[in-house]
Amino acid sequence: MKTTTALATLMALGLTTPALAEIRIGASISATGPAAFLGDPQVKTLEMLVEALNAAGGIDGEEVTLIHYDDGGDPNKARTFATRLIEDDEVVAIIGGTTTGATMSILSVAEDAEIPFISLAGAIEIIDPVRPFTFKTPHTDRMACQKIFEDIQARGFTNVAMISGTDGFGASMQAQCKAVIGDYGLTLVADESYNPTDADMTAQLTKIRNTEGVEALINPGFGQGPSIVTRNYAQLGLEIPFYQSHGVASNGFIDLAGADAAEGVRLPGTALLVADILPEGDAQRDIALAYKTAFEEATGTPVSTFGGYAHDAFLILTDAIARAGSTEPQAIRDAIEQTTGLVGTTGTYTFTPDDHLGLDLSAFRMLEIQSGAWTTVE
Amino acid sequence: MSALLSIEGLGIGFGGLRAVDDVSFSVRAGEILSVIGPNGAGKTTLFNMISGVYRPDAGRVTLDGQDVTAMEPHLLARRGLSRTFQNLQIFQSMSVLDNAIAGYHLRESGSVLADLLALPASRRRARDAEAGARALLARVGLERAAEREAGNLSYGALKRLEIARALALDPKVLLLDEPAAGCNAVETEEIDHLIAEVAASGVAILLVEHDMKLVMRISNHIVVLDHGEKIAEGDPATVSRNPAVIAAYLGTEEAPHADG
Amino acid sequence: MSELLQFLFSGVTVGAVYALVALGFTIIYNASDVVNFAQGEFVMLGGMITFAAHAAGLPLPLAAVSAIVLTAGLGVAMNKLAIEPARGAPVVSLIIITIGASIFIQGAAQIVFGKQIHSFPAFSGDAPIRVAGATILPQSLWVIGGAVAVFIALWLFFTRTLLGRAVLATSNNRLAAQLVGINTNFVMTLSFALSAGIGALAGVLATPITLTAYNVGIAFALKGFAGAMLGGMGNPKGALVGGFSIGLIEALTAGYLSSTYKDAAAFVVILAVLFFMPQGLFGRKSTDRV
Amino acid sequence: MMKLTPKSATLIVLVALIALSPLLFPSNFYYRVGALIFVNAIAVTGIVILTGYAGQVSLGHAGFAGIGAYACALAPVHLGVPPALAVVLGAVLSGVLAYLVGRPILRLHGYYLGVATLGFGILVTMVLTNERALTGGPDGIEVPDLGLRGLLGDLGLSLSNGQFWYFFSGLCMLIGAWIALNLYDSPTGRALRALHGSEVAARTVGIDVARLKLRAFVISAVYASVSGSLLALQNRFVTPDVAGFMHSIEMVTMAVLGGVGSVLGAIFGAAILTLLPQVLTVFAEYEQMVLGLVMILVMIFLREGLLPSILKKLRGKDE
Repeated sequence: MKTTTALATLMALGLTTPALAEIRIGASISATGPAAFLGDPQVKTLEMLVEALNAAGGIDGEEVTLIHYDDGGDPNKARTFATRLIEDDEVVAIIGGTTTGATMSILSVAEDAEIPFISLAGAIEIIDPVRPFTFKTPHTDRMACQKIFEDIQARGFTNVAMISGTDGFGASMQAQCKAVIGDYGLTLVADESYNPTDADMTAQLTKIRNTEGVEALINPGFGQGPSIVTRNYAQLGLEIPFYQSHGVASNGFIDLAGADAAEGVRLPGTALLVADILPEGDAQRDIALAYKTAFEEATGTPVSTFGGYAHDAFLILTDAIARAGSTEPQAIRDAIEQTTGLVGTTGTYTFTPDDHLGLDLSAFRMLEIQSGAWTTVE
Repeated sequence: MSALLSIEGLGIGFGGLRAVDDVSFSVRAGEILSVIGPNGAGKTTLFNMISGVYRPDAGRVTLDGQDVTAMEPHLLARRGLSRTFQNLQIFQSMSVLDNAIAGYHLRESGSVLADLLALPASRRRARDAEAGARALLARVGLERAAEREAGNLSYGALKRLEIARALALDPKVLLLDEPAAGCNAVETEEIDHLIAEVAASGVAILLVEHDMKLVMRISNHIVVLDHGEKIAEGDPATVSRNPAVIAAYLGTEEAPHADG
Repeated sequence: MSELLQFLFSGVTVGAVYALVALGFTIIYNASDVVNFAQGEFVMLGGMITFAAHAAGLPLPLAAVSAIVLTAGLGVAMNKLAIEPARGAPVVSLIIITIGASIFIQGAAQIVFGKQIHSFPAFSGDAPIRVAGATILPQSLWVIGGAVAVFIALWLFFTRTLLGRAVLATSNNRLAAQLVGINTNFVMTLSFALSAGIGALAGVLATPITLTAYNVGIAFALKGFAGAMLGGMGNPKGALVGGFSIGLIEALTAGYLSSTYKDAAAFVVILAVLFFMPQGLFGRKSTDRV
Repeated sequence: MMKLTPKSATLIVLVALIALSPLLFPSNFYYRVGALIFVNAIAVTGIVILTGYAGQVSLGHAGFAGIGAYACALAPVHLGVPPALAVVLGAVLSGVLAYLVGRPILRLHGYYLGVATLGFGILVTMVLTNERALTGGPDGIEVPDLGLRGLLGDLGLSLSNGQFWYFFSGLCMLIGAWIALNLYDSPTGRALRALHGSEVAARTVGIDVARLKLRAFVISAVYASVSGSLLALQNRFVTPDVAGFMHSIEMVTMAVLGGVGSVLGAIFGAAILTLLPQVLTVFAEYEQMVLGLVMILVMIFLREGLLPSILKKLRGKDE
C-alpha cells in the first residue's frame, strides 16, 4: 500500500492540475526520436503561436493553454499521451502525430473519446476513409507524387528511377508513387532504398546510373538522407533531372547538400519556402511571410514546411473555436468541418464531410533550386 | 577386477607447451588413486581432460569399458563420473541446500512444462531430491547451514559442500581436486573418513591432494607427475622412496613428506 | 569494372568510419573489459562541437582540435563519474550504464546544439577524384587515412610502448598489474581520453560526408560495435578489418543484391562468423580456468 | 500464522496492487499507465528467467515482441484466426524461432552473445520495416479488436477500454509471474541458476548447459511475444518500433533496474520505467538527461537493483 501511495505522489508531481476558464489544447509531437527533425519546428511553432495569440487577447478573451508531450515518434507513447491529454488534462482538441504511426495511435483514442484531432502527418490512410473527428493539414504523399509526375510528364520523360529512405516518410511516399505512376503513363525502371542513418548512397546511385534509359530520379525521404543522396548525385556526375520530395523543403537542405550539388533540383513545395518571391497578389503571400519572419526571429533557425503544418493546424483549430463560440468538442469538430477558404502557409483549406484534408494539388508549387535559392517553376 | 576408469597416453598442449604428456594409469572400483606432483605438474589439467572440460589432443579415456575421450562433461556425469574443483566452483548465490540439490539434477529433472506449471510430478521430483540432499549435507556436516547462501560459507565448508554435490550424482568414479585444501586438522580428518567410506561403497576415487599425510594414509596407489609427465607410480611406500620423486619435490622445495 | 570500383569506394568510405568507431571501442575494452555504448556519442560530439566552434568563428582546424580535446575531457569525466564507481558490476549493468551515459549525452546535446542537422566544409574541397570511371571524394581519403593512421598508432602503442603494454596488462589482470606497479587508475583515464578523442576524430573527419545531428550517435555505436565484434573485441587489427568489412559488405550488397537488406547482410555475416569463430576473426581464444 | 513462501508472498503483493491501485487513480488515464506497466512486466519477467536465472544477456528480445505483435495484426486478416488465437500463434512462432536462433548463438558468451542477439533483433525489425506489402512498413498496421471486452459486456460486466486492459493485462502478468515463480524452485529453474553460478560445475553435475540455456531463451521469447501481442491488441496499432533496439534495451533496463534476480523486483523496475517518462514530462527538454542519469545512478549505487536494495535497507533498519 505504501508503494502505491508513493507512486501516486510521484505521478502527481508530473501532472499539473487543470485550471478552469481557459481553452486547453493538447499536442503530442516527436520533439525527439528519428522524426525530431520534423517535430522540433512543430513544437516551437505551436509555442510561438500560443504566446502570440494570448498576447493578442486569446480567443474571445479566453486564454489558450497548450499542453504538449514528446512522443518520440513512438506510437505506443503517442497513445499514452493522447489518453493523458484527454482523460487527465481534459483538452478540447489535439494537434499532432508528427509521424503517421503516432497519428494512427492518437486517432483511435481521439475518435473513441470524440475529441477533434488534427494530424501533421502525410499518409493518405489518416483521412481515407474519413473519420468524424480526424483532420490533417499536410498534403498526402500521393499528392506529392502526382505533382512530380505531372512535371515529369510535361517535360516529356517516361522512364523514372526512385531512391527512397526506409523511414516512414520515404517508404510511404515510395508506395504511393508506385500506386499512381501508371496514371501518368510513366514507368518505374529502378527502385532503390537507403536507411535514414546511411552515410553513402553512391552504390545505389551507381546502379541507377547504369540502368538502361533512366530519364528522371525521385528521392522520397527526409532528414540527412536526401542531402547525402544529392551530394552523391553530384559526386557521380549524374545529370538526369532530379526531384526531391516535400520532406526536405527547407533552406537547411540547400546548405547541407551544397548549393552546387543542389542546383536544378526540383521538388513540390509550399508557399512558405518562396514567401519572399511570391507575387504581390498571391493569397498566401502575407501569411507565409508573417509566419516565416516570426519563426526565424523566435528560433534563429530557417523555417520548414513541417512547422508550417503545425501553424496551419493551429490556425484551423483556433478559427473553428472562435466560430463555434464554444469549447464543446462536438461543436469544434462541426466548425472545423465547415472551414471554407481558410488561407494557411501550406494551402487554402476547405473541409467538407467527405474531405478532411481540404487541400488540392493546386496548393503544391513546383520549386527549383537555382543559385542556392528556391524559385518557382511555371 | 577390471579397471573402471583408465587413461592411456593422455596429453594436451597449450601453445607449444605440453601441459600433460603421455600419461597412463587406471583405477578400479573401490580403489583410491592419488595423483601428486609439484605445482604446475599438470594434475588439474589432467582432471580437466578426464572430466571432459578440456579436449585432449592425444590419448584415450575409457570409462566402464567404453571410450569416453573428450566427451561432454554432462554426458560423463550421466555415465557416473563426478568431480570437485581445486578453485571452488560453487553456485555462489544459491542456498547451500540448492547447491546440493543441483547434484541431483540428472535424477530430478523431467518435463519443463511440469516445472513451469508446478505440476505434482515436478514437485514430487523436487521433494525427493531435497530429501536426498539434506541427508548428504548431514553426511558432510552442513545440515545446519542448509538455508544459508552458499557464498557466505567458509572455504572448508565449501570444499565439503562440493563433495556433497559430487556425491549426489551417485557416481561410479569420483575425482576430488584438493578436497582438504584450506581445512583444519579436524575437518581434514572428517574428509579422510568420508573418502574412505565412499571408496568402501565401491566408488573408484581419483584424488589430487597436497596434504601428504592424507595421501599416504588413504591411497591404494599413487601416480606422480612432473612437468606433465608421469615420473613414478606405485603404492605409497614405494613412491615415497623413489629418487625421481624426491628430486622433483626437492626442486620445488616441497617434499612428499607428511608436512605437506 | 567501374561499377565494382564505385561500390568498393563507397564501402571503404563508410567502412573507415565504422573502423574508427570500432577502434575507439577497442581501447576502452582493452583497459577495462567494458564495451562503451556511448562511443557513438563521442563521434556525434566531435562533429557537433566542430560545427558549433566553426560557426562561432573559429578556423576549421582549431575548431576540430578543440572538439577532440573537449570530447576527450568528457570521456575522462565519464570514466570518473560513471564507470569507475561501478567497477566489478556484471556485464548487463555496465551495458545499462554506458547506454544511460549515451542517453544523457544525447539529451544534453539536443539542448546545447538543437535538433537541426549540421555539417561543415570538406577539408580539401568537394571536387570528386576520378579513378577508372569511378569517383571518390577527397574527404573519403581523409577518413580512410584517419582510420589507418589511428590503427598504426594504436598498434605501435600497444606493442612498442611501455604504457601500451601496461594497458594490456591491466586488461588481463588488474590486480597483477597493480602489483607490478602499474597505476591502473591512470591507465583507465588514459584509455577513456584516447577512446573519446578517437571517436571525436571520427566525427570530425566524417561529418562533411555523413552530416551530423544530436541523434546520430547510436547508429555509429551499433555499427562500430558490430565491426569490433566481427573482428574480435580488443584487437585493433580486428577493429580495422571488422569495420572495413561491414562497410564493404553493405556497399556490395546494396550494389549487387538489395539496398533494402544491405544492413541485414552485415548482421548475417556477423552471425555466420561468430558461429564458426565464437571470438570473432582475431579475438583472443579463452580457456576456462578451473 | 502460517509462514508465507516467497512465491505466495509475491503473488499476494501483486494481486493486492492490481486490485487496490484503482482506488487511488485520479483519472481514467491511470488505467492506461497501469496496463502498460503490466504488459511491460510480462516481457520483463521473461528477462528475469533468461538473465536473472540463467545469466544470459539478450539485446534483441524485442524482436520476439515484434513477432507477437505482428502475429496479432496479420494472422486474423490473412489466416482468419481470432485475435486470441493469434496470440498463441505468435508465441509458438517466437518459441520456434528462439529455438532455431538460440541453438547456434547461445554458445557465445557475454558481449558476443549480446551482438548476436542484437543482430537478430535488427533483422526482425528490418523485415517488419521493409516488407511493406505484408506488414504496412515503417508507418505500421492496424490490429483487430480482441473482442473480449465486448464478450464481457454481453455477460453484464461492462468495463471501459482502459479498465478492461488494466485488469486483463494484470491477470496475464499474474499468470506470467506465477509461472516464473514455479520455475524458480523447480528442477529446471535450479539447473538454470546453477549454470549461471558456474557453467563448468553445472556441466559436471550432468546439466546439459546448451539445452538449458536454450530452454530459458525459448521461454523468455514466449514471454516477450505475449507481451508484444497484448501491447498490439491494446493499442490497436503497431509499428516496427515494437521490435526495435531501444525496446530491447528498455526490457533489459527495466529488469536490471528493478532487480533482475527476482520476479517482484523486475516488475517493480517495469513500473518505475513505465511511470518515469510520465513523471519526467515536468522536465520538458531535460527529460532524456534525467532518464540517462537515473539509469547510471541506480546501477552505481543500487547494484542489485532498486527493490532488493530498498528491501535490504529496510531490513537493516529493523535489526
